[in-house]
Amino acid sequence: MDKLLTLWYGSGLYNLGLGQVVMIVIGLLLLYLAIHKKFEPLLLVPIGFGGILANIPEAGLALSALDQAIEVARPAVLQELAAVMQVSLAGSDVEAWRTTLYGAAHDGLPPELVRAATDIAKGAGYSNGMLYQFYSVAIASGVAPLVIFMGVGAMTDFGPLLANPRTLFLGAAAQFGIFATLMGAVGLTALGVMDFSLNQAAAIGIIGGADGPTSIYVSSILAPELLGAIAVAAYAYMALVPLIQPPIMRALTSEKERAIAMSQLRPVSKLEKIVFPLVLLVLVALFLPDAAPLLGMFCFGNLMRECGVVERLSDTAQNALINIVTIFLGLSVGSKLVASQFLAVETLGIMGLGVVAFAIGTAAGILMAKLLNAVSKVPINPLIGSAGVSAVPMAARVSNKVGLEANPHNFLLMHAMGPNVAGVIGSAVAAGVMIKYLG
Amino acid sequence: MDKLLTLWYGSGLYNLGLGQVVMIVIGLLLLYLAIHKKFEPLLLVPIGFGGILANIPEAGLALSALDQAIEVARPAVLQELAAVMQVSLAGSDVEAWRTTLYGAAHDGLPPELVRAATDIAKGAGYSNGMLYQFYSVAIASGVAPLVIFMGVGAMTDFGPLLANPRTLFLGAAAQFGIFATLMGAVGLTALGVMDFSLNQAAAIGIIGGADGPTSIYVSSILAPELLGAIAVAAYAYMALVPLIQPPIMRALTSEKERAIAMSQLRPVSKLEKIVFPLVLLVLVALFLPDAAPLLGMFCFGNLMRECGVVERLSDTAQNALINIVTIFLGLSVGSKLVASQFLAVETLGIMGLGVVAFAIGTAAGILMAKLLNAVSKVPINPLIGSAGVSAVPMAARVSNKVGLEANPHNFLLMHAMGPNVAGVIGSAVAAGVMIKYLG
Amino acid sequence: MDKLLTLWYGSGLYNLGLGQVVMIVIGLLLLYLAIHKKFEPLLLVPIGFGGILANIPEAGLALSALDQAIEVARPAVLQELAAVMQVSLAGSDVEAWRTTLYGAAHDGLPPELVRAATDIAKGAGYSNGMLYQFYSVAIASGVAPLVIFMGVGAMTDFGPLLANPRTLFLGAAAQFGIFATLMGAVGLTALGVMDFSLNQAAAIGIIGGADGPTSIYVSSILAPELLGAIAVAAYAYMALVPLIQPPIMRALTSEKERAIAMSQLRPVSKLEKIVFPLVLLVLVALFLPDAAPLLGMFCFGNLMRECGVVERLSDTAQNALINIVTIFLGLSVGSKLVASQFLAVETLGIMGLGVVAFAIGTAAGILMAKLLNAVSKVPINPLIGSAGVSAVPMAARVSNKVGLEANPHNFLLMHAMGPNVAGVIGSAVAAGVMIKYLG
Amino acid sequence: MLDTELLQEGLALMGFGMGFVFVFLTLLVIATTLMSRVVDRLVPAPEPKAPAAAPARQDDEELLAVLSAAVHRYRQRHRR
Amino acid sequence: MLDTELLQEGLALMGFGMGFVFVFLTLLVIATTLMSRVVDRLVPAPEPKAPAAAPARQDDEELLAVLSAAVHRYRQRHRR
Amino acid sequence: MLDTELLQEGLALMGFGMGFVFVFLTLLVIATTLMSRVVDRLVPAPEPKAPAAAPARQDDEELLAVLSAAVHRYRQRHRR
Ligand code: NA
Ligand code: NA
Ligand code: NA
Repeated sequence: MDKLLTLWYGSGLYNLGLGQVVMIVIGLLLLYLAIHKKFEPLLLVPIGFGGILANIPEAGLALSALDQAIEVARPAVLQELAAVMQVSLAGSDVEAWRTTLYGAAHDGLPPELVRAATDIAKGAGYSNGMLYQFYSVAIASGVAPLVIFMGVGAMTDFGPLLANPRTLFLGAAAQFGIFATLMGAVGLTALGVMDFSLNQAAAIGIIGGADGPTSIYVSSILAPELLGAIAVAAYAYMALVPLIQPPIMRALTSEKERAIAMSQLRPVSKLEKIVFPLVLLVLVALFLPDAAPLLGMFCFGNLMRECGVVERLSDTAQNALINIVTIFLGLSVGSKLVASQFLAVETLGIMGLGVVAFAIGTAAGILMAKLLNAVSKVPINPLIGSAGVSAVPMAARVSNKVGLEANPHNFLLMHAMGPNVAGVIGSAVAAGVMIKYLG
Repeated sequence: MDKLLTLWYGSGLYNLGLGQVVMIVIGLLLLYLAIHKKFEPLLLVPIGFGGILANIPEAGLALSALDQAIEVARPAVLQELAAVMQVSLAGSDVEAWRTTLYGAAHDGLPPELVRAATDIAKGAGYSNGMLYQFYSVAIASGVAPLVIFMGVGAMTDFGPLLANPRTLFLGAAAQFGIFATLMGAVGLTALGVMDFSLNQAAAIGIIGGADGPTSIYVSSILAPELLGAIAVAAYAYMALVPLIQPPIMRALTSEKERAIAMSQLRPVSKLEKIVFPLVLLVLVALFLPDAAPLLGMFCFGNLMRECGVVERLSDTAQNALINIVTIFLGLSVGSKLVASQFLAVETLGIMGLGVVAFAIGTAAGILMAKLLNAVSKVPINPLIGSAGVSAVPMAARVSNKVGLEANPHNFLLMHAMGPNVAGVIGSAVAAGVMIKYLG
Repeated sequence: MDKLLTLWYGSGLYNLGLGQVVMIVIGLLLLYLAIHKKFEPLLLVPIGFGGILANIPEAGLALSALDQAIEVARPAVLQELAAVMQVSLAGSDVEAWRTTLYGAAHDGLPPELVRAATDIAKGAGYSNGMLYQFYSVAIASGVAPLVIFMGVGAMTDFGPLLANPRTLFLGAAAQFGIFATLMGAVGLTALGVMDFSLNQAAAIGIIGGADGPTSIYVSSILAPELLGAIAVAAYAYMALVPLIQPPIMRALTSEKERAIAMSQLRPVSKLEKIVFPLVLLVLVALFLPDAAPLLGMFCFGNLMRECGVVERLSDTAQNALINIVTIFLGLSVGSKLVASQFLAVETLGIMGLGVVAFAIGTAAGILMAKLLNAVSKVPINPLIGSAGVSAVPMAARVSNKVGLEANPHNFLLMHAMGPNVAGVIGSAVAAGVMIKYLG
Repeated sequence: MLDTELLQEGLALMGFGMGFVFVFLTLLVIATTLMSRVVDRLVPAPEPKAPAAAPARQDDEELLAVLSAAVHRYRQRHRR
Repeated sequence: MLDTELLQEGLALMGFGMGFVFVFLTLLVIATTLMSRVVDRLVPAPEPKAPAAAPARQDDEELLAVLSAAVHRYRQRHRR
Repeated sequence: MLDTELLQEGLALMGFGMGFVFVFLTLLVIATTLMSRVVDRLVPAPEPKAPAAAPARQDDEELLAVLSAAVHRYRQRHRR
């Protein structure tokens, strides 16, 4: 009978909190969007599933051994923890003890005391949750987003950009979405609506870069507590690019501008493609060392692709390796979808700011294209400006589609790939600036 | 001359113990079974090879830096170790010192002292053995069995089970083998024949689940000291399923029962297959959080397989990733085949209990099928009950083969796949119960 | 304005040292050799790129958190570090403080103080550089070279060697290059030209083994500070084998000897190929346990290849796994190409000794073949002796090519594969002896 | 722990464990059956569409068999 | 940090950040253009060689299409 | 360590090392030869079975060559 009660007290149903129910429903919703609506399924399937796993009551899959002990251990263990953490537990309300210990553990506890407390937690039989381990290895170390960026580099063709380097300006302009969103987050805080620090505002802004791995990398450094919401927003809005962008594109351009035909791209030699990642790398080394991990791995992937002598490495970077890392990255992001962190008004703010970021980035890209068109002799269709937000290759396809509506013989896809990949570089540079000032 | 002697004193031949010879022969035997008899070669080749590596004298491939130092370091280093481990070394017999230190290091030495002693061992030039590192990363963390379970999920088709959900009862019944074996281990201890703790008995019982990764996962938590013997028993008996099961199946069924034809399975829709892993996940979350890592990863793999939008992830989970993890899992299990741990009378007990577990599970599955047949209108061939032990897909093939002997037109394979995959779920649930009570 | 200055003071251009410029140029040169000249591109592309990344000023990609803090942190942080490291900082020259701290951190600081100092560095916002992390996981642990050796084993066909086991003597003789080079390094030190310790001399000698992973493995144990130069020398000279070997081969053989026709190799049975890696493993276990990690993994890979029952594991070891590990191994080696370590006169010494090592190994192999020819009745073409340095399969191709010049109907390729793979075993044995005495 | 205690513990664990496995899998049978019904109502099972696709061209099948073999040999040869 | 301070910090970061992105990408435009010119001078862009390769045999293309489909089906079938 | 000491150490290591490599590989030659003999006695080497398999159909080989090329091009195109 005793044991039956243990089973019941340890069951999910008995311990289920409302927050966990909501988060599990959100996880299922993400899976629905990923599977049925095809919203970036490669990331949102693992993220959604990881989110469900992270909210299974009592399982503690997303918790460290210490947090797990604080959350469920017997009072005697809590007292031991309090002793080594040099915290005093007032009263006899065990739940209050847990709150006190949790606060102490997450508010600047010196590392040697964390180690000692973790020793006690492990000695009492608690261990790091599976998702917590994935998060530590994949994201906290910074490795997984970088390896994915390497794979993205190995899948990127810089040919269209090299044929028309001016499109880099479009990729630069679209990053205005990032900084406008940062100001939005700061403004909401100044108005007292939300409460974001500058670091958090910067991490939120990067959503406007429309680059999953960059967003995850930056927020793992500047605001890990918001990583879940930021990653979900980044990937969800990337999937919504075909809905968000066209109205803005039509509003800012005339029918005649949309019908502008662009001259065919010149052929780009193999050697140019090999040298380009090295040129980019050297510029990064000279002017923005803080972007070196992101852009370095990106350039490395691209060099492997183009150099033609390491095909087996390039293949692996584009397939087995990026797939393996994607699985664990997704589950790790999911581990940040725990109710206590995700179900805050800040998440709504992030979601709202995220869509604004995409919209502003789109608009800035188009306006910059119109400006280039005004000052340059070679005609440029302003629709390719929106591709500067990156979201490769979706945004370029949107440019192409909206262009075909205005002029059924005008194929903009290859032209839009230039700003599209420029946008990847642009947001990595913006990320580097953020990390330099705030990291 | 001095150096020549060093070479000789450090050679394997000089230091070879009888136990190591026996274990190397056992490793070769496992390789023979795996290669020539095709006994689960994917696991037994790495396990057998790892077992040989682990028993190479003086190489210490399966030892931590500290154990390695305790085993071979100079007396001065041993005295340093004793000082930080707060152990006193009596007498002048260096071998006795080693025994004392080994005992202290493995009997609840506080983690900070372990760290300090390890510092000394590393400072004296010893490092963690290769297999020890593999074991730490792959098994002690719990990750490798879980990733393999994800891959197994990605390879599992729940169609036959969904077409006939009653077969889940067969998968439940066959788990009786697990608990009966647990009682067997407990009984042998009560009789004084063996000396198993309850945790060890539970880990041994899981052999009856006929699921390699589940066995390894459970024993890494409940009884790591028995992991080698348990894994070898689990995989060896899985390979022996075609020998162990048929006599039991024939003994418990009549010719007429064995000839029962089953109606064709209804087609199962894609959507059912997508939703099923989520239903299972929610039930696990509500009722048995302790099975969440195992069944969560299993369901995740299956969802990737069925959802149809992440084929590249599913492919990788079924191929590159599971293969990589299998190599390291196998070698890591091999690291537990060191003579001092494996060559104990307990190993014989485990081997004996393992075959009993399979036999009882088989019998329970068949009897449950006969029961279902008695109470249900839809006929069910009792031979598919034996497939409930899992050992996918071997047990289902055995059901089919024995069925064909009785009725050459009756193909039971697809029908037996239902209980077969149900058995995987059943043993993971049993594993969760064990971990809940004893973990 | 303040921020603009920060940006400028933190830019690469402002902080660029001459050494870093030189190293970046060397990195570009390695890429040129790898891509344009096809010098072992699978390794030299990642190594060259990693070398550039490691020398990006201010990025600290190759540094630990502690080194990074010592190099760039504010004076207040330096004082904290000095306190826990129990070092006194004299004067007020901050650069001198950094030198003092760097010296203390790298000269036998007790591990507990390293931990405490690292805690402070991390608390001040510094973290382990990306390449430093890759190096720790891939090379410092010893795992990456071993996994690559496993893959090489899975790609090696011992058929030609088994058909003609005498060729093992050629593989043995060619290792004289290793030991002669060791003596060369010791001699240069005795002459006062260079300053190598015995450990360093041994690590340099292994270059003569013409085996990348063996070189990296040995120098990661015996002389990690020289690893960058040794790995670059090893791979560069392997690529130069077609230039280095032919003159030596022609000088040491007569036209008549080069034209010797060899009898066709007998067919080798599958079983022999399966048993051979086990025979080798047992010999290693009995006589040289220190070579067990290297040769154990090599034999394991080969057994997976030949046993015929684990094709999916063998495939993965030869493709996805070895490719993944190669990427990270290459980048990790690159992390050792930092200016302060690489730009020393010792590197020139290593480069010079490396080419000597190849030349002596080649000569020793050929002379041994001539000796065998003199004492044996079965004719042996001395040109296959040079293949004993390994550099699989390049050296065997060189033997074939030089042989064809002398006798256009004499195909030596398969005959040269015997000494070629024997050379792999030979250098691993030599590596084991080095580690045994000096490790 | 005395031997009888151990036996009792073992018996209790066997009872609870086996019981729980059955309860859980019974719940799964119920949930699965319900789920299948709901799915079937929402998205009626499609007719087996095999007939439409399969007989497209018999030749194709034969070609495919030849190709499969060829590809297989091609792969085996190039793998090592 | 006071709210106005935060706003100022945000504005400053926006200005610097956006400015830096433009400066950096402008440098990249310049460097890329220069690089392309140097490369073009060193290694004159080869004539598009497509015409030589493509029309080799039209049949080949058709065969390839059939093969591609066959290989694709083969792979899908054998994947699981 | 004095220089002469270092030289002596180096010489000793060279002697021991080279000697050990030879002794070990000699043992391996012996063991391999013995192994081959034992294996040959246990399992007599099978006749080369190539003749049975190879000439099955010459056409096949040609088809295979075409297929290989096609598959190769298919793969290259679809890889990126
Ligand atoms: Na972007
Ligand atoms: Na089972
Ligand atoms: Na060699």
